[in-house]
Amino acid sequence: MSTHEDVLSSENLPHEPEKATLEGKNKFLGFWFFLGGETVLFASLFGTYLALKNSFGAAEHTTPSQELFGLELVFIMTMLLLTSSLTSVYAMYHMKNHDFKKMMVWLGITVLLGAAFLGLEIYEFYHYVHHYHHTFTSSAFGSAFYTLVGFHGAHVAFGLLWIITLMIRNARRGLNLYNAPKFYVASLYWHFIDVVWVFIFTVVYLMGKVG
Amino acid sequence: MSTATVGKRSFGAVVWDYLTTVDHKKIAILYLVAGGFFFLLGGLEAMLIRLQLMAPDSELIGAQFYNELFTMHGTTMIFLAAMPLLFALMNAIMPLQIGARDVAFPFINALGFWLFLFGGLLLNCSWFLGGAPDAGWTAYAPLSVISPGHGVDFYALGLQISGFGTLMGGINFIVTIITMRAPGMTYMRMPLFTWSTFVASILILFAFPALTVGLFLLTFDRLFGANFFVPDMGGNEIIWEHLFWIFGHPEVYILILPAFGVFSEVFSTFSKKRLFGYSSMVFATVLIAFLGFMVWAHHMFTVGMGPIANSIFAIATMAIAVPTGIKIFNWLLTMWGGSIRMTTAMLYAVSFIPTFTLGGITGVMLASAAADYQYHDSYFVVAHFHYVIVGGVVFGILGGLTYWWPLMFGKMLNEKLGKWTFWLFFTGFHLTFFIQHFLGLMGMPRRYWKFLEGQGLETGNLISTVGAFLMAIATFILLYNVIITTVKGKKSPADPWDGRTLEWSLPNPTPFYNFKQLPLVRGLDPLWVEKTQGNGKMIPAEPLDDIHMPNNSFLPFTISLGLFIAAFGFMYRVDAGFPAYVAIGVGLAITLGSMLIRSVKDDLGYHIHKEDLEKEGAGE
Amino acid sequence: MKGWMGRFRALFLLSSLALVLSGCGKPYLSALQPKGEGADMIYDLMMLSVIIMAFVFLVVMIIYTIVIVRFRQKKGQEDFVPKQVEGNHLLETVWTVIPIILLLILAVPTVQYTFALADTTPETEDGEPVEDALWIDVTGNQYWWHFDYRDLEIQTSQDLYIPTDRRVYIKLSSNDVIHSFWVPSISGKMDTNPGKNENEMFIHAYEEGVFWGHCAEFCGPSHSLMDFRVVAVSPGEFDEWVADMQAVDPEAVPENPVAAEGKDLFQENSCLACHAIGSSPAAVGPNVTSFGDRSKIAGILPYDKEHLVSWILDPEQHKPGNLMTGKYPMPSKEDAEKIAEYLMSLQPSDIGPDDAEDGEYIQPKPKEETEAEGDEAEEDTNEE
Amino acid sequence: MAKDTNSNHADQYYKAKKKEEMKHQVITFALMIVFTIIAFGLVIGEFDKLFVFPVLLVLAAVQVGFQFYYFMHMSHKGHEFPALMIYSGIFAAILTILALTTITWV
Ligand code: HEA
Ligand code: HEA
Ligand code: HEC
Ligand code: CUA
Ligand SMILES: [Cu+2]
Repeated sequence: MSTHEDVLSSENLPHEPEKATLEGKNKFLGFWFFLGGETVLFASLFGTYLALKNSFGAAEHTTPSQELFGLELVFIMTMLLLTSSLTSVYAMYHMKNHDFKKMMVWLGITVLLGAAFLGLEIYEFYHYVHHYHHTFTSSAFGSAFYTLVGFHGAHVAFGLLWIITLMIRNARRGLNLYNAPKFYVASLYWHFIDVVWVFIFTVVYLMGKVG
Repeated sequence: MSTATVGKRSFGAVVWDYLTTVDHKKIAILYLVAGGFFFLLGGLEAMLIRLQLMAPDSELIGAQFYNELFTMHGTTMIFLAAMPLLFALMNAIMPLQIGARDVAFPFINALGFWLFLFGGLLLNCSWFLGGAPDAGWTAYAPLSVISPGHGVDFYALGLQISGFGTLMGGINFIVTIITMRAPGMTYMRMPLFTWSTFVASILILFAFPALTVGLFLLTFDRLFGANFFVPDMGGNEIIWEHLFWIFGHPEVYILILPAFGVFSEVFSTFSKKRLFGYSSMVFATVLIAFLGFMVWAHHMFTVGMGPIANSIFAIATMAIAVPTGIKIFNWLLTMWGGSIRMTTAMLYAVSFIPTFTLGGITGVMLASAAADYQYHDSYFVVAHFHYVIVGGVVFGILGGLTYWWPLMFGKMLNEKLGKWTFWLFFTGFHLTFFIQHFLGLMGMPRRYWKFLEGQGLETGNLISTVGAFLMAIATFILLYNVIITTVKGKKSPADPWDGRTLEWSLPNPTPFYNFKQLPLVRGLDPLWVEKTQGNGKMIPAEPLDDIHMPNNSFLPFTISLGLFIAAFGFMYRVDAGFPAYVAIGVGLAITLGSMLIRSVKDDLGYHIHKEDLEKEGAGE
Repeated sequence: MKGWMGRFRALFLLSSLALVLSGCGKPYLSALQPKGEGADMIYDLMMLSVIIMAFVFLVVMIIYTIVIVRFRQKKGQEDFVPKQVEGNHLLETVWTVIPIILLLILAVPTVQYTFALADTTPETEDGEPVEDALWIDVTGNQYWWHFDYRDLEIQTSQDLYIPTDRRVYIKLSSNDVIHSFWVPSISGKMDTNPGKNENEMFIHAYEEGVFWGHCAEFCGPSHSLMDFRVVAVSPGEFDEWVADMQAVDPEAVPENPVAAEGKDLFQENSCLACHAIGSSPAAVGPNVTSFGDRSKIAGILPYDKEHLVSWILDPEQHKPGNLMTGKYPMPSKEDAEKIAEYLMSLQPSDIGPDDAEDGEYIQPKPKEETEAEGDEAEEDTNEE
Repeated sequence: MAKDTNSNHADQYYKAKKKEEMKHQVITFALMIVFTIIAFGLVIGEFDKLFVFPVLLVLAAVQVGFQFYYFMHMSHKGHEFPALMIYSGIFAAILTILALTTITWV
C-alpha cells in the first residue's frame, strides 16, 4: 500500500488518475449522484417555467416570449457554451495523458468561453429589463424566466470560480492523484451545465419563440 | 495519535473535539443529541396543542400562537427530530454493518450535520423574533406568501439550510455503501438496515431538490417580490403544492424505510432467526421507494385535479400496500418458529406491527380518492399519519436506540425502566390517536384552533389529550433512564444481545478506526455465520497495516454558521437596511471563505501506524 | 347511484362495525350519517374499504397472536437455536397476490365514484341536459362564505339555501387564500382556489335540514371559525325563498323606528361599504340581505342580539384576524344595538332555518313540463 | 496502486484508445453543432408548431445523450451507478414536468 504523501507526487500516474484512489472514486461517484439530484432540481424549475410561461395576470408589462426573445444572441451563447464543453473534453483528454500543461491551457480556454457566455447572458437580462420592462417582479412569467435562466447562470458562475480556483491552486505543482479527481469532477460539472443549457435554449428560447 | 488521547481530557477539549469531529460515530452522537432536543421541543409543542384541544371553545392559547405551534410541531418533528434521529442511527451503525472504517466523505458528513443544526436553530429563532411560521408544515401558498412578519421566512430559509445538510448526508451514505463495503459484503449480504439507509438516501437525493426549488420560489415571492404564487400577477399557487408533495411524499418513506430497517434487525436478532424472505424484503424496499415517487398527488385529491388524475394517483397509491404487506408478513414469519426474547427493543418492534398495519390500512382508505373527499384535512388524516409516524418511525427510533445503545455508548439502558417507557408510551399513543379517526369522520377538520361546543367532539378530544400526557410521562422516564444509566451504568459486554450482524463483532468501546483489520464476510448475518460455523470471531480479510484516517476540521461549522448569519441578513434586508446587508456580506464571506480554505488547503488525513495498532491489540 | 354497491352494502350493513360507526357524531355534521348523495356514495365506499381493511387487520392479528403466544423463548431453552429459514415461495406469492386482489376490489368502485362525483354536467337520468339547473358560485373569503345564485340574482352569505329535490351545482373559487368547502353530512370537500383554478362539484341533500359546513383547508387564524350552514328546504319552500329574495328592496325602511335608525347608522358607520343588502355583487364582507334569518352570527356565534352587538363592537374577540376589525368607525354601544335591531329585522323571506327543520315537505308549484329528475329524487327521499 | 503496468505495450494501447475516443468526441461535437443549427433553423423558418416542437425536443434529447455518453463518458465501464442515477433523475424529472404542465391547470 502506498503512503499517503504519494498522492501529491506527479510521477507514475495511472491511466485514470481521477479514479485511482478510493477518495477519487468516491468523489467521482458522489458527484454523479449529485448531478442526479440536480436533474430533479432543474426539472422542477423547468416545470414551473412551463406552467407560468404565458402567465401575466394583471401585470403592467406583458411582452410575450415570442416578441421578447432574440435568437441571434442565444445562438452565439449556445455556440460558446457548446464549444466550451468540447474544450473541457480536451482538457480531460490531456489529463488522462498526464499532460498537465495542455490540460491547463484547455481549461483556460474553457473558462474564457464560459465567461463570455456569462457576459452575454448578463447583457441579455439587462436588455430585457431596459427595453421591455421584463423584470423579475413584473409578472409570474418574469419571475419564472429569471429564476430558471438565472439558476443556470449562477451555476456557470460557480463553475467558473471553481475551475479558476483549481487552476490557481495547482498551477505550480502539476497533476497528481489528489487533484486529478477534482479536475475531473469540475469538468463533469461543466458538461452538466451544458446539458441544462441545451434544454434551456430548446424549451425556453426556441419553443418560446414559436409560441 | 491513538491511545495517548484516551486519558481524561478537559471539558473544552471535548467540546472542541465534537465541534471539529469527522468521525461518523461522534457525528451520530451529535445527531442524537440535537435530534433528541428537537424531539422534546416538538413534543412540548404537541402537548400545548393537546392542552388547547382538551376542552371545547378553549381560550387557553391564542389562535395565532396555536397556528405557530402546530406548524412548528410538524416541521420540527419531521425535519429536525425524526430525520436527524434516523441519521444518528445510520451514522452510528451503517458503516459498522458493512465493515467500513469510515464513511466516504467524512468532511461532508460533518458539514451535513452542522447545516442541519444551524438550519434548525434558525427556524427556532423565530419564536423569539416576532413569531414562528404559521402556515402549516405544508406552507401552502398563497397563505404562506401573505403571512405577515418573518415567520415563514424562517421556515423557508431554515429548511433550505438544513435541507442542504440532509442532501449531503444522503449522498455520503450512498457512496459509502457502494464503495466502502468490506471484502465479501456483497449487496445481497447487506443487512436490511443498511439497505434501507441506501434506499432512503436515494430518495433523499431525488426528493429534496424539489423542496429546494419550492423553498426558493417561496423565498423569492416573500423577500424579493417574485410572483410565482400570486394569482393576480399570473402566478399559480398549485405549483407549490406539487413541488411540496413531490418532495413530501417520498419524505414519509425516507422516514419509514430506515425504521423498517431497524425492525428487520431487531426481529431477526431477538427471534434468533435469519430474516425470512431476505431478498423479497430488499425488493419490497426498492419497490416502495420507486412507487413512492409516483403518488404524491394523493395529498391533493381535493385540489381539483380532475377525476382522471385522481384515479391514477389513487391506484398508484394503493399499489404501495403490496410491497409493504410483503414486509409485514415477512416479519411475522421471521418470528414464526423463532425463540422470541421480549426485550425492550423487541417490544417496540412487536408493537409496531399492529400499530403500523392500522396506520397503513387507513392510508389505503385515504388513497381511495372519492372517499378522501371526506377524510382529507380532517382528524382522520391526523390519526393516519401519527399511526404510521409514531407507530412506525418513533417506535423504530426508540427501539433502534435501545438496541444499539450499548454499541454507541458502551452501556445498556435499564430494561425495567425501558419497559415502563414502552408501556406508557404505547398506551398513551393509542389513547391519543385512535379516537382521532372518529373525530375526523364526525366532522372535525384538522388545524382547528378550537372546536365548538355541542358538536359531539368533546369526549374524544379529552381522551386524546389524556393519552398525550401518558406519552409525556413515558418520555420523562426515558430521559431519566438515559441519565441514570449514563451516570451509574456498568460497562456492557461487547455483544449483549447475541447479535448476528457485523457491528456486534466490534469490541466495546468501538475503536475510532472501527476495524483494526477489515473483516471477511462469508454470508448474510456475518457474525452469526462465524458463531455457527467458525469460532465466533470475524476472520480478517487483510494483514494488519497502517490505517488511513481523515483530519478533524472546524470548517463544516463555519460554513454553516456563515449561512446562518447570511439568512438573517436576507430576511431583514427590507426592515433593517444597512446592518442586514452587512450580515449578508459577512455571512457569505465566512461561508465562501471557508469553502475556499477547504479547496485550497490539502487535507490528506493521517495514518495510524501498524506498530501502534499492535500495541493497542496487546492491551485489549 | 345504487348499483351493485347498494346490494353489497345491504349485506354488510348488519355488520356490527358499520352500526357502531354510524352511531357516531351529530347527524347534521357527521360523515358517518350521510344525508346527501355525495356523502352517501362515499359512505358506501368507506364501508367497503373498512370491511376490506378489517379483514386484512384480522389476518395479520391472527398470525401475530399465534406468533407472540407460541414462539416465546421458554425457560431453560435459552440455548435453543431455531431453524434458520430462508423463505418460502408459495407463502410469498400468496401474500402478494391476495392484497392485489383486495386492492382491485377497492380500486374499481373508487374510480367509478371518483368519476361519478366529478360529474358536473347537469343531466337527467336519460342523459338529457337540464336547462334550468341551479348553479351557485361559491366564494371563500377569510373567514366567511359567499354564495351567488347564478341567473337568479340572489346573493347570500354564510347560509346556503338549497332545495332537496335535485342536485345543486356549485362553482368554487376564492378571493384570497385556499379554503375548502366541506359539508360532511351532504358531500365530500373541494378546495376553493384563488386565481384561475376554479372547481366545480354538486351537492344534493336528500333530506330537509340545517347541515353544518366547515372550512377544511387551513386559511389563517380563524380557520377553525369559518363555519357555514347549508339550509336544505323542500322544493316548494325553496321556490318561495327565491321569489322573496328576488323581491327584496334594499332601500326599504323598517317599520320599527329603532331599526330604522339602525339603518341610517349602518350607512353612517360605513358598514355598507363592505356589507351589501340586496343582490349587489360587491362582496368585501358578508351580504346581509337576509341577516334576520341567519342561524348563526359570523358563522359561529349564537344568533341573538347580545352576541350581535358584541360582534359589532369587537369582532376581533370572536374571530381573530378577521378582515372587519378596525376598518370602520366604532359605533357606541347604543348605536350598535340599533344597528343590531336593524340587521335582525332583515327578514325578506318567511322561509328560514326553521322551515328546514320542521319536517314539512312542500311540493314545488307544478310547471308545464314535469321534470323526470325531480320525481326520481323524490323517490329517493321517501326511501330514506 | 500507482505501480500500474508501465509496459509500453499497454501504454500504447491506452493512447490509441484515447485517440479513438477523442475522434468520437469531435464527431459528437460536430453533430451537436449541426443539431443546434437545425434547431434554430426550424424556428427561424417558422414551420408548423406541431412539427417543430417534437423535433426540437428530440434534437435536444439526442444532444444531451451525446453529452452524457461521449463527453461525460457514461458509455465507459464503471458508470453503471452514474447511469442508474441519471436515469432515475430523469424519471423523476419527467414526472415533475409532466405534473406541472398538465395537472396544475385544473
Ligand atoms: C412515515 C410516514 C408515512 C407512511 C409510511 C405513510 C404510508 C401511507 N400513506 Fe400516508 N401520510 C403521512 C405519512 C405516512 N404515510 C403523512 C405525514 C400524511 C399527512 C401530511 C399532511 O397533510 O400534513 C399522510 C397523508 C396521506 C394521504 C393524504 C390524506 C389527505 O390529506 O387527504 C394519503 C392518501 O392516499 C396517504 C396514504 C398512505 C398510504 C396508502 C400509505 C402506505 O404506504 C401504507 C402501506 C401499509 C399498509 C397497507 C399496511 C400493511 C400491509 C398489509 C398488511 C398488506 C395488505 C393490505 C391491504 C390489501 C390493504 N397518506
Ligand atoms: C415525526 C413526526 C411527528 C411526531 C413524532 C408527532 C408526535 C405527536 N403529535 Fe403530531 N404532527 C406531525 C408530526 C408528528 N407528530 C405533523 C407533520 C403534523 C401536521 C402539522 C400541520 O398540520 O402542519 C402534526 C399534527 C399534530 C396534531 C394536529 C394539530 C392540528 O391539526 O391542529 C396533533 C393533535 O393532537 C398532534 C399531536 C401529537 C402528539 C400528541 C404527539 C406525541 O407523540 C408527542 C410525544 C412526545 C412527547 C410527549 C414529548 C413530551 C416532552 C416533554 C413534555 C418534555 C419537554 C421538556 C423539556 C424540553 C425538557 N400532532
Ligand atoms: C372592511 C369591510 C367591513 C366593514 C367596514 C364592516 N364589516 Fe362587517 N364584516 C366584514 C367581514 C370581512 C366580515 C366577515 C368576518 C368573518 O366572518 O371573518 C364581516 C361580518 C359581519 C357580520 C356577520 C355577518 C354574518 O353574515 O354572519 C356582521 C353582522 C357585520 N359584519 C356587521 C357590520 C357592521 C354593523 C359594520 C359597521 C359598523 C360592519 N360590519 C363594517 C367586513 C366589514
Ligand atoms: Cu377558510 Cu380555512
Ligand atoms: Cu403521501
